[in-house]
Amino acid sequence: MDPAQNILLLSILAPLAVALAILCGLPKRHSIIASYFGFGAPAAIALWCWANFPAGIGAQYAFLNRYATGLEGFGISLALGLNGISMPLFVLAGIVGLAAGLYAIRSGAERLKVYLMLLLFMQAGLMGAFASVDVFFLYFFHELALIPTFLMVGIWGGRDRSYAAMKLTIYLTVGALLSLIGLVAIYVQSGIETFDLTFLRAYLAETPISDAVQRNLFGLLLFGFGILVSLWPFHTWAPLGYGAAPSSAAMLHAGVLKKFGLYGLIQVALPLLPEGAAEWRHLMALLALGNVLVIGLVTIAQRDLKQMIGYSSVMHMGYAFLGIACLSAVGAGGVVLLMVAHGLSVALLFLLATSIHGRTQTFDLAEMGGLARRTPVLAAWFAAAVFASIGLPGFANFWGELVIFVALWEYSPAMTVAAIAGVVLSAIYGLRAVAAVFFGPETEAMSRVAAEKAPEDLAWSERVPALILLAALLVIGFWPSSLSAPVDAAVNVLFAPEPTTAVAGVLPNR
Amino acid sequence: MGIFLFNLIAFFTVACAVGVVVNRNTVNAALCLMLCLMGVAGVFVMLDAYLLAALLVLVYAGAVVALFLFIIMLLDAQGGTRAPFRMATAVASGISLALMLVGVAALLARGTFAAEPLEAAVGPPVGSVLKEYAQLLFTTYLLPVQVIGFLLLIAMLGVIVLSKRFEGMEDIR
Amino acid sequence: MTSVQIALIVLLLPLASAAVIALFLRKAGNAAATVSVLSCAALAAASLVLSYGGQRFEASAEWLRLGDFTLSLGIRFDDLAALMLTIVAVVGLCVHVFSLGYMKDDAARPRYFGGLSVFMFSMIGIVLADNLFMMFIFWELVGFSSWLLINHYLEKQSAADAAKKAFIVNRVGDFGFLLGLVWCQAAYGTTNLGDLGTLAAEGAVVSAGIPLLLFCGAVGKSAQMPLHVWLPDAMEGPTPVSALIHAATMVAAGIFMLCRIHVLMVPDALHVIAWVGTATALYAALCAITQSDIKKVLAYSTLSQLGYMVAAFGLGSVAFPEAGEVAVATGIGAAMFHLATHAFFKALLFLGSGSVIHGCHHEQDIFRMGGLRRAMPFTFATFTVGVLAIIGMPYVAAGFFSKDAILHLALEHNRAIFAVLAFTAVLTAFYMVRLWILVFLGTPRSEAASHAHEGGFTMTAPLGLLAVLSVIGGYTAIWGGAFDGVWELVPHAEGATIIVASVGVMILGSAAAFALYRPAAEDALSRAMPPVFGTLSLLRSSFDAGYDYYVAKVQQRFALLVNFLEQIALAGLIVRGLAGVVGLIGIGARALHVGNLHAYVYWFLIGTALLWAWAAGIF
Amino acid sequence: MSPELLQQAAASNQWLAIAPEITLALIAVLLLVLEMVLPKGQHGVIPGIAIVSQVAVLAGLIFNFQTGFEGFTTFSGLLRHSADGQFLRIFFVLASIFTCLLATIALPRQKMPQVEFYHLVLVVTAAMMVLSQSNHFVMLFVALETVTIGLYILVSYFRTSALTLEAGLKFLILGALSSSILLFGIALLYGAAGNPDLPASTADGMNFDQLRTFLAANPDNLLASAGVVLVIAGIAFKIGAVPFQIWVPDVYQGAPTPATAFLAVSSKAAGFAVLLALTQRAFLPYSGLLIPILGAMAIATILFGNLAALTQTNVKRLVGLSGVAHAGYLLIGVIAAFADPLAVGAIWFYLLAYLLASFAVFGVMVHLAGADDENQELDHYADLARNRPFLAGILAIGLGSLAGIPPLAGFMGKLLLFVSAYRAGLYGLLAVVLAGVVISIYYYFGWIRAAFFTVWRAGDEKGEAPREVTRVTPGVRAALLVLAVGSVLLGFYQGALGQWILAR
Amino acid sequence: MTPGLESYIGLSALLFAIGFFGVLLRKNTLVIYMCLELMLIASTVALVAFSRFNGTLDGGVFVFFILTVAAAEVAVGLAIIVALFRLRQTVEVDKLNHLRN
Repeated sequence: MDPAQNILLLSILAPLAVALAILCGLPKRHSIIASYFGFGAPAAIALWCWANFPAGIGAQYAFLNRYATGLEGFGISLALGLNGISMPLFVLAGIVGLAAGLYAIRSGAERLKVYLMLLLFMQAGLMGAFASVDVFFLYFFHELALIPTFLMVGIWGGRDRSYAAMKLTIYLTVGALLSLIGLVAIYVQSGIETFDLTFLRAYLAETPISDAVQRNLFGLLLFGFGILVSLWPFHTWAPLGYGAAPSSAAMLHAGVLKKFGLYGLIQVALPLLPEGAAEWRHLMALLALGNVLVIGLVTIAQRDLKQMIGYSSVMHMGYAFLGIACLSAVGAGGVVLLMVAHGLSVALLFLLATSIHGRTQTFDLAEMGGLARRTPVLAAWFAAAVFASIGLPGFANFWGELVIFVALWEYSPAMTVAAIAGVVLSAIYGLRAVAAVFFGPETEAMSRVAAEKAPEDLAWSERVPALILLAALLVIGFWPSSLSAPVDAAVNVLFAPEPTTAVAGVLPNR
Repeated sequence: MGIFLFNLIAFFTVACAVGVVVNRNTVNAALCLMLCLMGVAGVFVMLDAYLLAALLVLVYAGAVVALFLFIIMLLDAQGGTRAPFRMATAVASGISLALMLVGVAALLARGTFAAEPLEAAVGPPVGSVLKEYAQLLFTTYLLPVQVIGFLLLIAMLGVIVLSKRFEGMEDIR
Repeated sequence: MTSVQIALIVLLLPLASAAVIALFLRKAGNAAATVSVLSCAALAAASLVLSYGGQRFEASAEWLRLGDFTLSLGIRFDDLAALMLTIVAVVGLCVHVFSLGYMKDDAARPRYFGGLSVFMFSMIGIVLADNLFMMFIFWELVGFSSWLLINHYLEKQSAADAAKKAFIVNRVGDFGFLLGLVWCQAAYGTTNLGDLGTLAAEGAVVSAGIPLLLFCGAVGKSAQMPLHVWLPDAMEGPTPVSALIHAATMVAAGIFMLCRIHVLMVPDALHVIAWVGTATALYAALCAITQSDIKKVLAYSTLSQLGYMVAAFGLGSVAFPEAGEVAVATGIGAAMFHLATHAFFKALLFLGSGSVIHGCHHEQDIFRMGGLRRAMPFTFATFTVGVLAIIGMPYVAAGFFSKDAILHLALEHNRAIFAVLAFTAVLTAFYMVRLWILVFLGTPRSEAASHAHEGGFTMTAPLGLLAVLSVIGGYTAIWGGAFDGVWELVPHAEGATIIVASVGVMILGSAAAFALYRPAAEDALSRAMPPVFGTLSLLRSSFDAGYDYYVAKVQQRFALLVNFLEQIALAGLIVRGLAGVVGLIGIGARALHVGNLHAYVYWFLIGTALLWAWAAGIF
Repeated sequence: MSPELLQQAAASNQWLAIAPEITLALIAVLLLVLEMVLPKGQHGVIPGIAIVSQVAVLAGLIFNFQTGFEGFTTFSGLLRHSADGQFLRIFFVLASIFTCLLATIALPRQKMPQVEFYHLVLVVTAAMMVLSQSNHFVMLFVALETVTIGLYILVSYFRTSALTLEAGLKFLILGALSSSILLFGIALLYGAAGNPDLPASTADGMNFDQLRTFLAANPDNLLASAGVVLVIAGIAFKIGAVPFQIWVPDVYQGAPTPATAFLAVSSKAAGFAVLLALTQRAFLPYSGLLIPILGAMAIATILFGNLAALTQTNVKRLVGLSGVAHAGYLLIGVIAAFADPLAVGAIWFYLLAYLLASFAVFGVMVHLAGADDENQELDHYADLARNRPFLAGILAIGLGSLAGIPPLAGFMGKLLLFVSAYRAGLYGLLAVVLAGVVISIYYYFGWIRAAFFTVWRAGDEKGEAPREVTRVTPGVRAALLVLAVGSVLLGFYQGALGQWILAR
Repeated sequence: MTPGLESYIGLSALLFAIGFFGVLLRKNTLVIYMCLELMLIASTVALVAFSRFNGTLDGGVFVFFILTVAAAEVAVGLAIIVALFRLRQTVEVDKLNHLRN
């Protein structure tokens, strides 16, 4: 077969194979070498797909290939492909995975082999989740990526790890199950009994599910996916979990895996259940404002750096939900951009937060201060990450937020006002954190720690992964259309104002 | 006549069954069980199932109840001094039983039983002859018979495993 | 090279400089300074070429498209942009050069010069932007570079706080800007300045909301009331930064932006703008009187002058309805004129103060200076030129002409505003002369002042250049014909009223200052009129106190309350409570396994009974 | 008895149709013979022979999946052969093999006769095969009793332990009670169906097909209804559905670990096979009566099982109670089967996944159980991941599959059940399942937590020697690997099995 | 005049109920076991009665099997009880509650 056709499968199998090899007892030295491959290959493939993504295919899938797994009669097959919405996230998964992997390899964690193995499983799941065209495998790979998170939080986690891991698990299970039932419901209600998105879209465009049913199904999916994305008020797992998670796990989960819920809403729920979405959008938008405003305030009140980053990530998810609630091509496109951007920036923040912790031995903002003098590069990069996350132009996040605001005004000016007010909140907590950690005179506690072990500036093992993320943020920040062009092509088809004619664009015969 | 006899046997049987339940002495309870089985055998006779009646007496009264008595003697566990059951338990089970009897009553009141008397329904009684049983057992029900064979085998093995003193093995104190 | 290419070079050169410094020259202070200064010089040269020799053009490229939303980046190079670009480039170059001397001993020079380059890039981006989205992008970026540079002395808590405050307050303003921007996009389908002009000409513009929201951005960036509080604090940054960013260029971006969007203006909005500017002008002037820090005095004077510009814009950009017909946008002319002159003389004043501070070994208290006339004659001379310019010495200095234009506008359109602005001019003269007296006259009042010395050539040369510009800048003809598109909008006072008035107020204010202040180590006003001084101090601190109260007592407490609800009520009571209830039920269910056979038989009995009853139709 | 009669009898009984059962029974007998023939020192090979010969049977079953008897009844209608039956045969043999493997670990620690255990397992397995294919209540009862009595013995096999015997006694009495209830139900059904006055009355009221004809003609015969519910009550005991589940934890806890596993997997599967045969064939016309009962049972079973397991710390009780919950999920499949043919396949798949996962978990449990089979607390699993990473990994996969987490087989089973439940319109029940699964995550995860989390970060090494854990023999290691790999593989690649499930 | 079918079924049900009652009430395991036998017998009464009234022999044959099974069950059950008695020296249900919670 044409290697290009199997390239997506390869991106899943590469980390998986390395993980299995480690599981089967590869020696540590070789494990590390293999891990470079395991994390590098998906990233390379992702970038290749980005570079070679065909223009002008609308919402159709490129690199599409189907593999039989024994349940074709049931409408399940391993169909892999990328469309304009999944490609950016696939790239995100590759990049953040590479950064998290490189960071992990050099992190010197206890039981490094197991740690890497779990991360590689996670990476395989992530690549698979975003490359899957089949809804079943979409879900399946998501869970594959989720399981290692639980273990990693539980085993390598920080404070409260046991409770955090349990809470994370329960919450995410609830979310996953709700969405699973929603997906099953779509499968059954569609009438063609397939999980393959292309067929579902084509078929449902002709014969949509009845409005009443759509309402119920979208509700299920909204709350199911919503819990996965920490929709207010179902978010309390997130800060706790991220606070406890080891950095690479937090990077991959907060950065990439969490986007799965949003991705599901955009890729599956909205195009298939437009009426249901129209029914629920108000509630969704209101809850999303809860994310933005309530959690924004909560973030301001945090004293712990990692908690703060965790809460800020919850807050920014509110923008994504608002973008989805717009139900427009602009909004959805903005959400995709924001997802990618936020994924990169939050991963960078978690990475650097861990680096800070390594130098201050604490996450307590009150005990830190004046670190910039000792570690200027860390200070600069952390500031850059914070500015990225609060939406400074030049970083990718800005585009996502801006586009969402533009789209949101069409939906509700009042909500736009509230949403933009959140921008001020994020500036407050972001700058406070930067100032508290790095600027001003050195605190006593900090001096004590520094006396024991003088903090050194970022090592290359930290710089390289951080640089990967930072570079990606800047590239997209300066040249957004590199990413937005495919997104635009896809959302224009999927979210055209006249759904029936537009979605027909994915029909195979066109 | 038939009804009278039936009533008599039925009363005797039920009384003995109650005896099993309420008798403080285990030996007496076992004996009550035996008498009860006799009564059931009588019922079988009234239903023209002579073979089964004989089997019942042989297997149950002869073997099972005897086994019970042996064990009772062996264990020498007379619940003599204490009440055989608590009053609270009795009350609770009485209530439950009432519930169940309501169900029975409903069934009896509304169930559809054979409307016609016995003689009219079936002329010659079936099942009084051994040969008919044998024929069924060796044709239609041959497989269950084989399975029963294995059942008895494992029951035997089970009793051995649970009771026998094995050489060189740790055993029950 | 085409004009577009030159414009691109102008825009991207500082970015390249910043990138080079960030990537390669983080530890090489001299090299970084050289790169930055050279790039700025090249930029200034290119800007001048562009402004004087190049065409006026518009060009844009699509940068992001999603659905029916398109965002372009483009250049709109008209006379307004050319004027602003020239100012930015010239003042920027002066400051860069001045910095070479001023920051000579600073260890963090690469960061400083990198920051300057970032600033130049962002500022030029604003100047060249052809649509509001692009302007917003660079708007945010100047905010960032301002944060970076205020934060330069990053071990000072006050600097860190000031930088944070500056950025956050600006964000509050940008909240309005962004909202207006989004609204504008939704309402008109474009934010391109040219297209908006066409639409406005067709009469499509009616809303007062959009311009006022956009004005919020200007309020933040140009530090108008009530968002002015960040600017005085921003003086924590190095003095050249204060000169460039917080006096001459960035803070004036708000005025520039207003001029850019004047087509969207409606009378109601302009009223508001005019009054906001006027109020700021008066308030800041009152505040300036009690300051003892040389830079803070200048900062408040900047605020006050910015207020003038805003007021000018508000007064004359479109005709008021009673005027009958659409007038020429005289407000733009007046505002931009004052912007230009102010940029020069305020940069001069700040650099002068920088020279003073540098000379006095970083002493900033004017009551601990004195007598610098002798120690620093060149600085004294140039500073004096600056003072004359700001108080509006007729025909000698640039400020006179531009201020006259504004007062003229005010007199024409709104007498109340005129009165306030005139009174402000009195105050301006008062506090500037006070400053001048205290710093330069008399004898040194401190060890530092007595050892004051003039800076090197890199510091004096920019002062000289700016002094010259401060003198001649007021004559629009000097500028050549390049900016006539702007200058022809400048209103000219006819008759003697305005000249008399302005000379009058100048003399009044200066005389009062001369009367009251002698070079002394103590504030004469506080001694002579304690209630007045107290009131003014209170007036100055009331805003900060109010905001501090809001931040510490309202916002922070509210945040803590919400956090409390989040942690205790949601995560605790509801989530853990629910889990606890389920757990209790679980313990109960587990406890049903009592181990007694009879209890188990009951289950069977009840189950059988229930099933039987169901079958018998009892339910 | 005339020769013709015997010939006739021989002709009507196609013994070939039950060749696997006969083979198993013969192997069982062979084991006893070997015990007598072989010298004492060589008794060690007997378990091996049991296992290997069963593997041969398994292979034979798989390669002769199409028997030619499918859809036919044999033995005068006592048995009915079907693809489902064939699947169940494979299932039971598989379970039996793994039970024997567990026994090879657990039994030598006890000074008890061993061969009888394997014999019993084999006979009971054969009886289960017969049971799952019976088409007649006599056959059903006899096979069921064989199974039950065999299980009584297996449960109380470690007679030196009072707890084991107490479990045996409880199982015995409650089992006998449920047998009586079942029997009474059969009697009522027989009586109702044979009543000559009723339409479609039948001479053979205990034959499922005949009974169905009768029930269809008499849609609300009260006697028959009572019989139906009593039979269901009897089966509910087998599968451990509320309110007949109460024995489960006590018996599971006391029974020897291999017996517990056998009980948890085979016995439950047999119960479901019977339940499906009854509800889908004999009692189909009474679905109106049954669906509410089964629905209520399913709800109560799921909630009770999960809630009671929530705070449980004894792993055997935990497995038992979680097994109750699984029975609840499967009951939903049984209900869905009334409306959606896929549900039956879903149940089979679920059971298979449950088998793999359960034996994986029991395989770990049996190694950790200690000499007296009493190390059953979650605390005994502390540090497992450090001391025995292999066992910990197997445990994690098993528990994950039981919890229904992708990519493991348990998830696929749940998905199929969900789909068919949704197709059948059982929305309310799905909500209950959801609640149940969420609760179950807590305790499954708690177990994993016990095995994994306390390790590696424990600041103070207590210095105590690793708890004594039985060595994992290569054969068992391979078997556990098979279970784990199977659990993973079936999660996303079902291959021929998937096609069979969909096509059946 | 002979008794009708419902009389036999009533008797059977009564015996069944009494047996059940006994299982519930008695503390002595042996007696409980007897009561279980009583329940089995109750079912055979019903079977025989139905067999007679329906005119088919299957019920009778079934009883045949039931009796055999019951005998086997008794043997195993008593073996368990005896083994337990040897360990615990009691056959009282109330004292056999070590497996709980």
